[in-house]
Amino acid sequence: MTTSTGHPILDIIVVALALTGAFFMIVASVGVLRLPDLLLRMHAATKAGALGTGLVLVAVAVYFGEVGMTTRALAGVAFLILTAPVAAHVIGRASYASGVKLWKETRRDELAEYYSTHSPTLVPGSEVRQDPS
Amino acid sequence: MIGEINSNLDIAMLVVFALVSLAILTALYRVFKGPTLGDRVVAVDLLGVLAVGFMALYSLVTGESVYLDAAIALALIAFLGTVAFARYYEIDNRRRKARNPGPGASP
Amino acid sequence: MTMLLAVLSPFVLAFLAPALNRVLGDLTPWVLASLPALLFVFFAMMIGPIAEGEIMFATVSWVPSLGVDLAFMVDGLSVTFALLILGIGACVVLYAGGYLHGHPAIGRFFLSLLLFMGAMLGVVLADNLITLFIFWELTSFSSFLLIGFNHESQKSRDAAIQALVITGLGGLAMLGGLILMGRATGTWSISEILAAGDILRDHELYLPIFILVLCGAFTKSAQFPFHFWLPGAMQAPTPVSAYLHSATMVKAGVYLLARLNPALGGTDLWMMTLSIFGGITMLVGSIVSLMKTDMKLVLAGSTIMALGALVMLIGIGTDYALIAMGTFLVAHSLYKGALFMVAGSVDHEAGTREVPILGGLRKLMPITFAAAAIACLSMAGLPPFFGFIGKELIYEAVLGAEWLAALLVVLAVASSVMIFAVGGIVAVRPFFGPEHPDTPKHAHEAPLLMLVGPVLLAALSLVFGLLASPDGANLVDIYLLTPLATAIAGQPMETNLHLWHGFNLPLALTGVTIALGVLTYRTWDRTRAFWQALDPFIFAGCQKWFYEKPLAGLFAFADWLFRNIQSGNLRFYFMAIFGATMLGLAATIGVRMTPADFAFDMPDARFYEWMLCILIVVGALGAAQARNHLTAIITLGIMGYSIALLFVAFGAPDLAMTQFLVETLTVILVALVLIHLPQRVFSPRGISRARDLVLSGLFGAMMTLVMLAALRVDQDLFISEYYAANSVPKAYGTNIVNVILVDFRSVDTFGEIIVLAIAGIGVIAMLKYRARRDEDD
Amino acid sequence: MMRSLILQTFTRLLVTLMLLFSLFLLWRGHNLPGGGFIGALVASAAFALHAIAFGVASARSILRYDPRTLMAWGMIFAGAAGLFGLAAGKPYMTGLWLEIHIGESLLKLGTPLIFDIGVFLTVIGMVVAVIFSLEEEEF
Repeated sequence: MTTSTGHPILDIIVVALALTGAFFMIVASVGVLRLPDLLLRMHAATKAGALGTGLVLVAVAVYFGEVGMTTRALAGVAFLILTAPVAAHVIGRASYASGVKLWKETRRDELAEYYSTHSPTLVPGSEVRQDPS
Repeated sequence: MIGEINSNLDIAMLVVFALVSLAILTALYRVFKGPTLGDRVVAVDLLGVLAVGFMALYSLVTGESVYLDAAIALALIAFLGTVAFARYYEIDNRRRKARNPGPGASP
Repeated sequence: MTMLLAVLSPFVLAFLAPALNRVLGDLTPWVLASLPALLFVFFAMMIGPIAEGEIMFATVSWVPSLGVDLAFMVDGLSVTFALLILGIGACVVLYAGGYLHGHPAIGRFFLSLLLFMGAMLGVVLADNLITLFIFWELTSFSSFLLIGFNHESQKSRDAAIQALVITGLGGLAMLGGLILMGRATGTWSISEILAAGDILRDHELYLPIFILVLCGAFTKSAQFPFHFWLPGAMQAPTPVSAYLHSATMVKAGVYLLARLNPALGGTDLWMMTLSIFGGITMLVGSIVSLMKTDMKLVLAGSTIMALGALVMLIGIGTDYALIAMGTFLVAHSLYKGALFMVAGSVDHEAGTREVPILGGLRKLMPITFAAAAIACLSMAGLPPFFGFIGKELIYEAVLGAEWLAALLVVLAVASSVMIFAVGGIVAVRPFFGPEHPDTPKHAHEAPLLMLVGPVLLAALSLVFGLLASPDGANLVDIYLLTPLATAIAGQPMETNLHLWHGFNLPLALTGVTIALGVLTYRTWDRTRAFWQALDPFIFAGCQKWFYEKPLAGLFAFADWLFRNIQSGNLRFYFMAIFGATMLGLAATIGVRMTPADFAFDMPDARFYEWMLCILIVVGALGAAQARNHLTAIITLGIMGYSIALLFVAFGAPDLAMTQFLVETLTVILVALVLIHLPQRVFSPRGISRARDLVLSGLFGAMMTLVMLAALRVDQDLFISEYYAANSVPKAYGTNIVNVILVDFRSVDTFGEIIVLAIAGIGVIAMLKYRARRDEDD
Repeated sequence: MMRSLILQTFTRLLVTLMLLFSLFLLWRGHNLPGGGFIGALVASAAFALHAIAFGVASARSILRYDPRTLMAWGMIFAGAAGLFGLAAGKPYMTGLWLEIHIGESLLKLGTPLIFDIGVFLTVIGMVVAVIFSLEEEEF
């Protein structure tokens, strides 16, 4: 099956990275499963998911070792880190605007005042009076 | 198919695969249970990311660097689905709010 | 090769005609008429050798693989028809030049007319069944163009369509017959088929061939019960009626029967059917001609009578009958062409063709009158005209018939009496007596162009009569009748035409005919109502039952089918499609396969690959019971992703990438489309849900069976080995999938991207249309 | 159009990245997973993202050509790629290759690449045309 990388230390690093990666993936899934409301789940999925897969990608980079593979693996990690937060932002905004009910114990909701007074939807930078592009 | 198990490296990989599969299944559960659309979209987005990990693992296990290209492509593209849904969600709400200003409950 | 040029030259000239007309103006008729005249001489030169029994052949291979080639054969029958087509064609072109002088679309008229001439020439000269059929259909097509020439009037459009539908369907049936004939004899060449007559006659396919060929011939030659389209075709300008619907096109069916007589003829079925149908058509034609008052319709009726007579004569099949058929064929073409042109001149000059309100044109149109008189005397069958000899021979043939001779004699005499009266109606009534008060225009002599035709053809009726009258072998016998009769009979014939047969029964019959004919003419005005009373049985009735009713029935069925099949409900379409596929598969599996074909051993997949499979199944189930479009799309998305992962598991990264990309783009597209889809959530309940469940369940099971069966098939890996081996050396690429797509099978990919582009344009168009429609309402 | 500042700033960066990645896929298609079709899909996804973030008007402007012209050019390229083979006396669409040695590395240029570019442009044209016409339906 997996051919070893030749020196045992690298094997151990690869396995360690892969295992921690997998562990964080589990964290992400469980987070999505058990957290009470959408926004909490969203941040769990984004952060833990990206970290978990990132670690696996690093493990792959370490495992192959040549330049081509490492750049590609790191590019993968970069893409993940780039896209995950944006996806979270976008879906969070949409859900919040459509009035998803927050967790009953939420202490402070700083966004609430922007939504209730101005408009059903938040116009970007509306707090800074600038006409929408 | 991947061959039989011999070194302990393989056992480790199997454990990793098991964990990732477990993660995928739990995310799947959220997709079905998710009360609001947002939950489902978040779960699918997570699934996308896990799929990238899955493919990376494959390239690790089989030693084929080719799978990594597929993983990168997916990493780049997977989030687009979420953006598209978010857009639909927003426009749908804007329209629903325009139609009946009451506190519209999302599907 | 010259033969091919001869047949194709009318087509070439046809397409040049409009341009020529613009350039030459009034000279066009003369220039265009020069081609048929030239070809007339070309074929006339062949009469000599043909008289000595020689048959000219010319073959140009067209579709060698199917054995179809542009083969031409010129024997007695073909040369006679060719000369008729070209001779009368030249006169008609001149006549049309005068008749349609100044008409804006005369260029288009000449185009269709010459197109027809070429097609008709092709039919009569063809030596290959398929070539014959192609030219045959071309005649129907050009006839459609010509009948519908003044397409503004609804009546001529209906008449054109009626003619096309009848002759077209008949032609289609005939094609079936010709193909069966080709298969029965193993060759497409007519000359070989004529030689293989015996094989055909007792071949088990003889009956279907006979019926199908008959359909073609009877519809084209307006035999009963398909005769009603011919009077309708009189909507066409008169030159067309003179040319197509009297001398040439309607005789194509007669030609076909005469041509195939040596091969198909001789059996009792052949003789019985042709004699009876010919006889009935003859009688019906005569009655129709007495019913009508418009000169052209009267002449159309008499044409139907003539066609019936010709078919009857072929049916009788005795030597006398075939000679009579040959003579009458030529005689009829000559006088009928002339009479139609006369009718055209009268209409052109006096403004109407209604006989009752015409009179005294003798002094106003002397030359036209002279031509009309001669032609009618020949039609009435009076000596010394050629028509007389034709009629005498018909009487002798009918008397000597083997089958129901008595009935045929009565039919023949009755028809001749009525046609004698028609002669009077067309030539005597309009030209003699005082000038009728309500004739619209004060007539004066027709222009020169419109005189050449009638005078020439009428004169020929007289000349042929005189030439044929001396006893013993005269000119007409040697050069015209003997080769013609030999071609029809299929074995050498001796014809001995002469005017005076002595006092015998046919002469007596002629006397009777003349007497009764005069009587019928005299009482025409009063008895016309009686003939018209027969209309529903012999004319309008056929039109209703053989044309209007079946057509209406067809439209009703089409309407019903459309309403039920295209119900506009997408779910119904899917159900129909899946149901049909499933039935097809189930049938093949049930019939062809045994359970053993589906045996399979569990694959040794790892647990995470099983997990992917579970993911797919769960995705599908989720989509099935999704409450709204969105959840359905999301769950389908998951299924797509897991399939892509399976591709990775099986070592196909290319495929996996494509699948991911397509899946994501679909999700994007759907998210965009969902905004416009109605929000109503459609979740079927009760029986429709159960039905859908069952249907999809069965379909799934069927697909699994097909997959399992496919696994058992030992794939011949030749192709994949070829690509694997040649991918690098020949195409310089290691990614075989792309190499195949882009290099080895690039033409396929080229086609696919064109299809993609068309689909793209289609979508844009629809969306733009929808957008504009939203603005409108 | 989603007026989210974060998405817009991010899209500017990502669209360029995706277009580069799609050209990268197109170029190496012959030897490694990639090719005209996949490259085109990535590029179309990029344009779709731009359309979502900035609206269709600006997406059309950065595309500079109307999608239909892209399709037309694509088909012309694909068709023309075959003519080279014909010109060389071989059957239509045979691939011709040119080997250029730059230093020690070998650059192989071939007509199938032109065909692949044809596929690339047509597929982009088609997908983008559909997405833009759907997007146009702003309410």
